[in-house]
Amino acid sequence: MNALTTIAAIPGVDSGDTAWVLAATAMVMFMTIGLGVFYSGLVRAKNALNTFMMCVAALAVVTISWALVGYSLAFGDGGGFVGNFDHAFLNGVGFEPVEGQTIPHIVFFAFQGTFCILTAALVSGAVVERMRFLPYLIFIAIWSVAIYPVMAHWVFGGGFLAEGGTLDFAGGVPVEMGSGFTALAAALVVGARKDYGRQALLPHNTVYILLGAGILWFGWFGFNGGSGLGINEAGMLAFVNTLLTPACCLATWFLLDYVRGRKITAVGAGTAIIVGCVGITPAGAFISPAWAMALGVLVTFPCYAVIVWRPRTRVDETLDVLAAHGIAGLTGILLIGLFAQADWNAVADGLLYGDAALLGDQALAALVAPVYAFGATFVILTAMKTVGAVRGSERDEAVGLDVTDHGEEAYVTGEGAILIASAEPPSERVPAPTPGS
Amino acid sequence: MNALTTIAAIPGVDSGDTAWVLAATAMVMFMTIGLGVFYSGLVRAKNALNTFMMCVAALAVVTISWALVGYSLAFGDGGGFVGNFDHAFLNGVGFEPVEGQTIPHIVFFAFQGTFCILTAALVSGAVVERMRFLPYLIFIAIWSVAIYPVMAHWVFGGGFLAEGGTLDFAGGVPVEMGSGFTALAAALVVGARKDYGRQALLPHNTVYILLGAGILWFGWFGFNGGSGLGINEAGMLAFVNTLLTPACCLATWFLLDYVRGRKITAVGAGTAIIVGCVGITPAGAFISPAWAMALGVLVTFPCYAVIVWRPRTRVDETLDVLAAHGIAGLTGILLIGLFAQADWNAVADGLLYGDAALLGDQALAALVAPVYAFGATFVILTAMKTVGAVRGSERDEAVGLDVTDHGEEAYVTGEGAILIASAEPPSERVPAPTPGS
Amino acid sequence: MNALTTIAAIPGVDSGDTAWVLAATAMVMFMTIGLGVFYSGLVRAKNALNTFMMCVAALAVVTISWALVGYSLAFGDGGGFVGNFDHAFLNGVGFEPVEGQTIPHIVFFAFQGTFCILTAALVSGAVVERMRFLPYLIFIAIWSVAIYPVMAHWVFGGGFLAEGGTLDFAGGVPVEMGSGFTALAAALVVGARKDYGRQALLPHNTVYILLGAGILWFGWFGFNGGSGLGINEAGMLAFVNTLLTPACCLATWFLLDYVRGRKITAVGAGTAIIVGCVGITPAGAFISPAWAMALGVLVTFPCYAVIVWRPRTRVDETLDVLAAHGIAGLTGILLIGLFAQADWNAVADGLLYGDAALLGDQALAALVAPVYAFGATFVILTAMKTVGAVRGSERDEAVGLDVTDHGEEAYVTGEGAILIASAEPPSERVPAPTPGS
Amino acid sequence: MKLVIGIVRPEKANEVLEALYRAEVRGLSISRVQGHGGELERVETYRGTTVRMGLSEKVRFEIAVSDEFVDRTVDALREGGRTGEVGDGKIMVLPLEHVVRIRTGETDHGAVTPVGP
Amino acid sequence: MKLVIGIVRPEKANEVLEALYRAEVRGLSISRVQGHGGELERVETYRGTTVRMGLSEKVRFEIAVSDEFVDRTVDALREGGRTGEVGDGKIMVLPLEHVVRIRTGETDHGAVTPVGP
Amino acid sequence: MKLVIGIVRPEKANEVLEALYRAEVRGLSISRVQGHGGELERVETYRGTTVRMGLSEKVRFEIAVSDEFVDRTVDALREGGRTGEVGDGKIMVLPLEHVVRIRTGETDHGAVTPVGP
Ligand SMILES: Nc1ncnc2c1ncn2[C@@H]1O[C@H](COP(=O)(O)OP(=O)(O)O)[C@@H](O)[C@H]1O
Ligand SMILES: Nc1ncnc2c1ncn2[C@@H]1O[C@H](COP(=O)(O)OP(=O)(O)O)[C@@H](O)[C@H]1O
Ligand SMILES: Nc1ncnc2c1ncn2[C@@H]1O[C@H](COP(=O)(O)OP(=O)(O)O)[C@@H](O)[C@H]1O
Repeated sequence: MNALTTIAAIPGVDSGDTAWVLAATAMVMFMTIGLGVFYSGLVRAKNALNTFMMCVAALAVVTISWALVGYSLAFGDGGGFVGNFDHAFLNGVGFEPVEGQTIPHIVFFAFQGTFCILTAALVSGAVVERMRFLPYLIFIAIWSVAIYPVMAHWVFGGGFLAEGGTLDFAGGVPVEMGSGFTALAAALVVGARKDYGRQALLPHNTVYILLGAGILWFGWFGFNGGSGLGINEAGMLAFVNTLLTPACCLATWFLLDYVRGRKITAVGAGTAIIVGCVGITPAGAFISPAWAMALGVLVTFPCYAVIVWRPRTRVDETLDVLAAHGIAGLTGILLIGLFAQADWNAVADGLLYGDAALLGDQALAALVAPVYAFGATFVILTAMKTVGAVRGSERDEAVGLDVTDHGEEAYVTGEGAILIASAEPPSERVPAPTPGS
Repeated sequence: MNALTTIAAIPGVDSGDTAWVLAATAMVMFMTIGLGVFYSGLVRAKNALNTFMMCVAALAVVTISWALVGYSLAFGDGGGFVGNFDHAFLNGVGFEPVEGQTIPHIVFFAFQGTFCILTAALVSGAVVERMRFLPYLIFIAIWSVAIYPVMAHWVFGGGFLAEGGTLDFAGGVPVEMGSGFTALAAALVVGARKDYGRQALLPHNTVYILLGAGILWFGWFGFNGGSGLGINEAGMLAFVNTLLTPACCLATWFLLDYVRGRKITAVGAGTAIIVGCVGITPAGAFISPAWAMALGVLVTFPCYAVIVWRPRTRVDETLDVLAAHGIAGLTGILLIGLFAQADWNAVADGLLYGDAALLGDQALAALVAPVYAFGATFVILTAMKTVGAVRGSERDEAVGLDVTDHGEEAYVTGEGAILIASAEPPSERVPAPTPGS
Repeated sequence: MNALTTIAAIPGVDSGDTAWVLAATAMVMFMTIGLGVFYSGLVRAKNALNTFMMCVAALAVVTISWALVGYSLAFGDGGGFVGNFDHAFLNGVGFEPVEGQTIPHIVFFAFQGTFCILTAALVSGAVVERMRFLPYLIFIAIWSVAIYPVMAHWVFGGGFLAEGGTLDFAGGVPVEMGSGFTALAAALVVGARKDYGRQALLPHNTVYILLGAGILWFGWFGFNGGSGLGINEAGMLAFVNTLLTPACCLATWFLLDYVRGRKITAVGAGTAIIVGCVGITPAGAFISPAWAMALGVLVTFPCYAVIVWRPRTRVDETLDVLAAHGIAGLTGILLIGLFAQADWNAVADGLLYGDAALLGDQALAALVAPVYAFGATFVILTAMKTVGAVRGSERDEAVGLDVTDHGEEAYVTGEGAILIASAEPPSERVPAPTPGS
Repeated sequence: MKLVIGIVRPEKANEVLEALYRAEVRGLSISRVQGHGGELERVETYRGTTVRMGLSEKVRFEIAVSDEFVDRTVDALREGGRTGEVGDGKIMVLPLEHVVRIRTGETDHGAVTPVGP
Repeated sequence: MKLVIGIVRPEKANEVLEALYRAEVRGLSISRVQGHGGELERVETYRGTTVRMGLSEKVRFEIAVSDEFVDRTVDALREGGRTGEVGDGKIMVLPLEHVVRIRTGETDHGAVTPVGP
Repeated sequence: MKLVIGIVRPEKANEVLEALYRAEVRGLSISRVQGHGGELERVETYRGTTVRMGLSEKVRFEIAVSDEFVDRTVDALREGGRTGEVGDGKIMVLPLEHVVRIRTGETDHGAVTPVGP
């Protein structure tokens, strides 16, 4: 660092709380990269880059839209439905903490931004291997303004769900149900890949899948653990539960895999890690470690069922975002209504601890979130479709989107590659004719 | 985060100390993923998934066993040999810090849990490419209850070694010697791969090896640096030494490689990173940075020797866990007896600083740890063998465990894959006959 | 941890500040691994290991040279040009914080060391696929003593640039311009690859490129965000800008790619992430988030231009370190002179805020840094060349440096590999003759 | 006997396989190749380097058949591999003197599965 | 001269190579292929998608030999490649009109290593 | 017609391709193979395991041509592939009975691009 800069502490800021939220922010940002690795392992080699790029693109597009208006729409005061434009263009986002927080406002802005980025990237799983890159960019730009901030406002920004008493710690509503049901709508509007259901379309690199899932789990400790915005009971509990729930989900998935086919699959394990992390996302700070382990077991069944059943349908929701995020998030949101324990969360009890009301609040969220995410996405994409093509031609799909949309291949050997522009113009050698054309 | 949650600080908890231990916990958890990448690069492509899955499985199985009894056996008070069941099922593990600590008890539980997970995963290196996945799951379940917690209790839980004055900062006894000598026993009981010693069984992806080793080194800063449980002299010293020792080990390994074959190998470099990190694990907080660098040089020789010699024996300890962890950990434990410096650790001096007693305490640990790890593992696995097969058939080995145990391949092209269950039943096309069978 | 160690806080140390700098240090160390992944994806498969090893080697060699003299030359007091030897051999580097800091001195030493390591590794990009490994080791050893510490002293160690008022927050001078212009000189002295300009030499794994770039971005939050050495306005601002600038750079790069060839490339995206992070490195703590976004847009143009133009020249600066680091760093340094805003940095205003002087100070840095890095490197490498060969033969290049310098291949199938030394001497089988030789 | 070599589009490989199964051609080997023919070449860009890619991915079938099977094998390759667009590939028929089944040592007709009459 | 093509199990490839060395067959090329024959097919599952894998990994040897070497080459392939289980593979012998050694331009017998008498 | 098979060094593949284009040979398929011949073997070490690598990377060209094109094809392979060092590779010429163009069904001469006179 430069001797000239000041290292004075910031009034109202706790250095320990902030230290953790900074690490957490970087970790959540890293999740989007991990997701790229995870997703690109799940597709065929000829689409590996395009798939990864859909995650990288979210880092570009959504960061910008978040800074311009997204953050303000989510966290600006305002009605129960959506925030306002007070913080648009980062207006008034400085070092002074937000009322009731102990971290710089600007850090809070960044931390929340990484959530919106990740969620947008998650959606791409529904449309990989066929949606063109440009329409995708436009879609997530709109989506990150019209959908995520609204749903985030409901639970994080003092919107009607938070007011109503719905508990959602780290984003069961905007992140998980938001991405899952957006994915379903996107898959329906964009349509299935040409060979879907006729040919086997298999993951090209399962090691990437496990590495990517591992990076995601690592980052999720920041995602859930950082959502307490510091070192406090809520954050600590969510952090530890982020270790326990996915472990139990993994073990249960192993069991179901074994029962189903006498084989415990690696792709299944990668999926189970995600499902477990998603399941605990809304509930992390509200339920005891013991219940978190139970939740890990319970959340597995509906997700596993949907994952096995979905490919038998005509819905090519390619990477099963609905199952892994939508259903898992919904289950997590509902189970809070049963397992929440005031002894642990100092906020509310669930049905098992004698308070039935909470379950109602949770059910409301489990109802409105899917409806809004699905409906709004359906409208946006249908509108886009009427304007222009959102997917490539059959030929593009056959060739692979890496070549058609990015002019690259993931794995190049170099044979048959002739330099066009080079240091010494290749004039000295006769340029290869392109016969028959 | 949800407005409803409280962000009050926790009494007795230092936010800065906890912030660092949280990051460290996530980093150690990430090491198990890094190990999966490292190990799967070291095996043949047809076992890449099975090998990675053995690490992922530890995250599932050991987390659960740790929560149920492991933690309590390691850290519950009780005799010098093993803890008790006071904390079984997370009983009494809450937010209030343990006596003398400044981090929430529940965070301490999670941090220590990631150590047990990683150690179990390390063991798999001895039996990859042949041990069936199910027996492996059973083995690490037993091992993570019967062996790791006991050895952890000895040095971390107030057991007889700690009482006796043995110094082991971050796990030379339970983690490094524990995994290394368990690995040796496992290799002997499970037996060699069918082609071991007859054919060359080579790593299939050396880039994975370097990436995995890099992730491990990254995580080791949390592993060693976090073992001070906060921002204190011990932790800071261990953190910095975790940079210095592996660097010196790498340089020495380069030299030995060059002397041996005029070539500095990448697999060797990946190994050197591990060896260096392991060597400093027990000693990190007890020796000066200068001695840490010397330790980096010294630890290289025995490990290098074992790595070169072992494949010439009939012992197929496949990924050399003994050399990289057992021997390196043992060397580190002993060198504390020489290099420990009260000026730096405020605890004890080693032989070079005038106190011979310490070396004796260290030697004791270097004796009992291998004996217990080896012996107990030998008994457990031999028992399992009498009950049922722990390894696959020769044919399974030839085909590769990815297919036989997981029903998947790491790298699939998709040619020749016929959908069995799909959206449109393939009835329209004649199903392929399986001729000759 | 071991019960025997003390967990007392260290006088003058803030636990929160230190917690963040520890995480940041580990993250910056991890960047060197990420760089290895990034670089090895950018080369041909037959050089993938050698390229990765050049980064790993920096972790070995530079850590040692930094501990011995580098740190002291950079941060020891002394003239305006270079430090002194007061801290050589870690002399006087203990737990007590440096005057005006709140983190242990030893942690400051490690944090700064990771910068020097990374910078040395960056340089390798200029000479991959042809420079021999041994001369490379010697070169970075010299370079990390003669060049980096000097330039670091100028801006971080109280050298003449810092005194003169030049602003460089996280290393635009020593890291970015230092590596970039060193790379140019290295490329010129070492010379082009034999087929450069005649054949297409393409990246062998673009997924590695995106993963590596992602790890680099993740680490850069520690690199820039940690350069405040704690939780303070400078660090927080730099942290958040490290999210905003690369995002805007990515978006701009997408645009330029699209305009140029109707295709948005993944290799371009990976490059844009680096360029954006580099651009904000010097400026992070001095300009507002809004200007940081503008900087992200502006820095793209010169770097994009150089990347497109360089391969048309005879200069085989293979991985474009000059464009991605030298030019981007230089641009960032200069733009501080325009955008700096005392309201945000409490230090100085730039031209747009009424102070023209700063721009002059920045221009000075933009002049001396390239000259010194280029000149000194040119001298060192030219000298080395006169002593002995720094690059392999044409045949070595054709075979690939993985085999010639490391005796390994990145991706081995095992066919045709005959064990030489093995458990059962292969005597039982007739050793294969080496015909024709 | 003949050795039939067929070079087809990767995305058609599975259809060719099924066509061959239907034609009761049971033994075959395939491999990935890259081919050049009348297809349009692709332009790809990697940073500053722009290249013309003259080769496209194909799958190569290699099938040893007894004479009576030649026609139906060729037909199966044609049906299964055809899209009508440039780049569909080629079929080659080569004379084959002997075939040996490694497992049993059976030769010629006995070795080509399924055995000709 | 003949072109001998042998398709064997990957795990047998090294034994075949050694058998060929012993038979003093010095020049050869190998490649990875996937084959279908009498082997049992594998079932694999990726999330909800279950597939039948009709192909198994094999290694393909391609060896140009002068006539006197044909038999010992075929024998070497058989010895080295045999396990007795279904899936051992096939050997094919094709007529070969010319062989040229690129380095020297030598043709035919001169080109096939080792040169026949 | 003939089937010309050429095995060359990977680093020479592009030069061979250009030589073939110049010779107006328009249709071909290539694949990666590993070869053993007179080349020196490499020794590689992976931790404690030291191995002799008897195979080196090569690229295999497969070109179906009408008789008039055989010579220029062989020549192109020789020019393009030659370095003069051991390991340059081999060219083989095999008789080819039929060629079919999958897209059109054209056979033989009509199928080999470019069509012979
Ligand atoms: N003469 C040839 N020898 C070997 N392979 C060929 C030959 N001609 C074409 N091929 C293969 O067939 C593929 C398609 O051939 P092409 O001529 O482009 O299509 P079409 O047969 O539809 O005109 C090429 O990519 C190449 O792999
Ligand atoms: N007619 C054929 N043409 C080309 N390759 C064949 C043929 N028949 C078998 N093969 C190859 O040989 C392998 C083993 O053949 P298979 O018939 O299953 O074994 P076996 O010869 O023991 O009955 C197959 O996987 C395939 O690669
Ligand atoms: N008899 C053969 N059959 C098939 N391929 C061969 C044969 N001889 C050589 N090759 C291929 O040619 C390559 C070079 O052959 P080699 O004899 O080493 O070179 P040279 O022809 O210069 O003596 C080998 O690696 C192998 O791939």
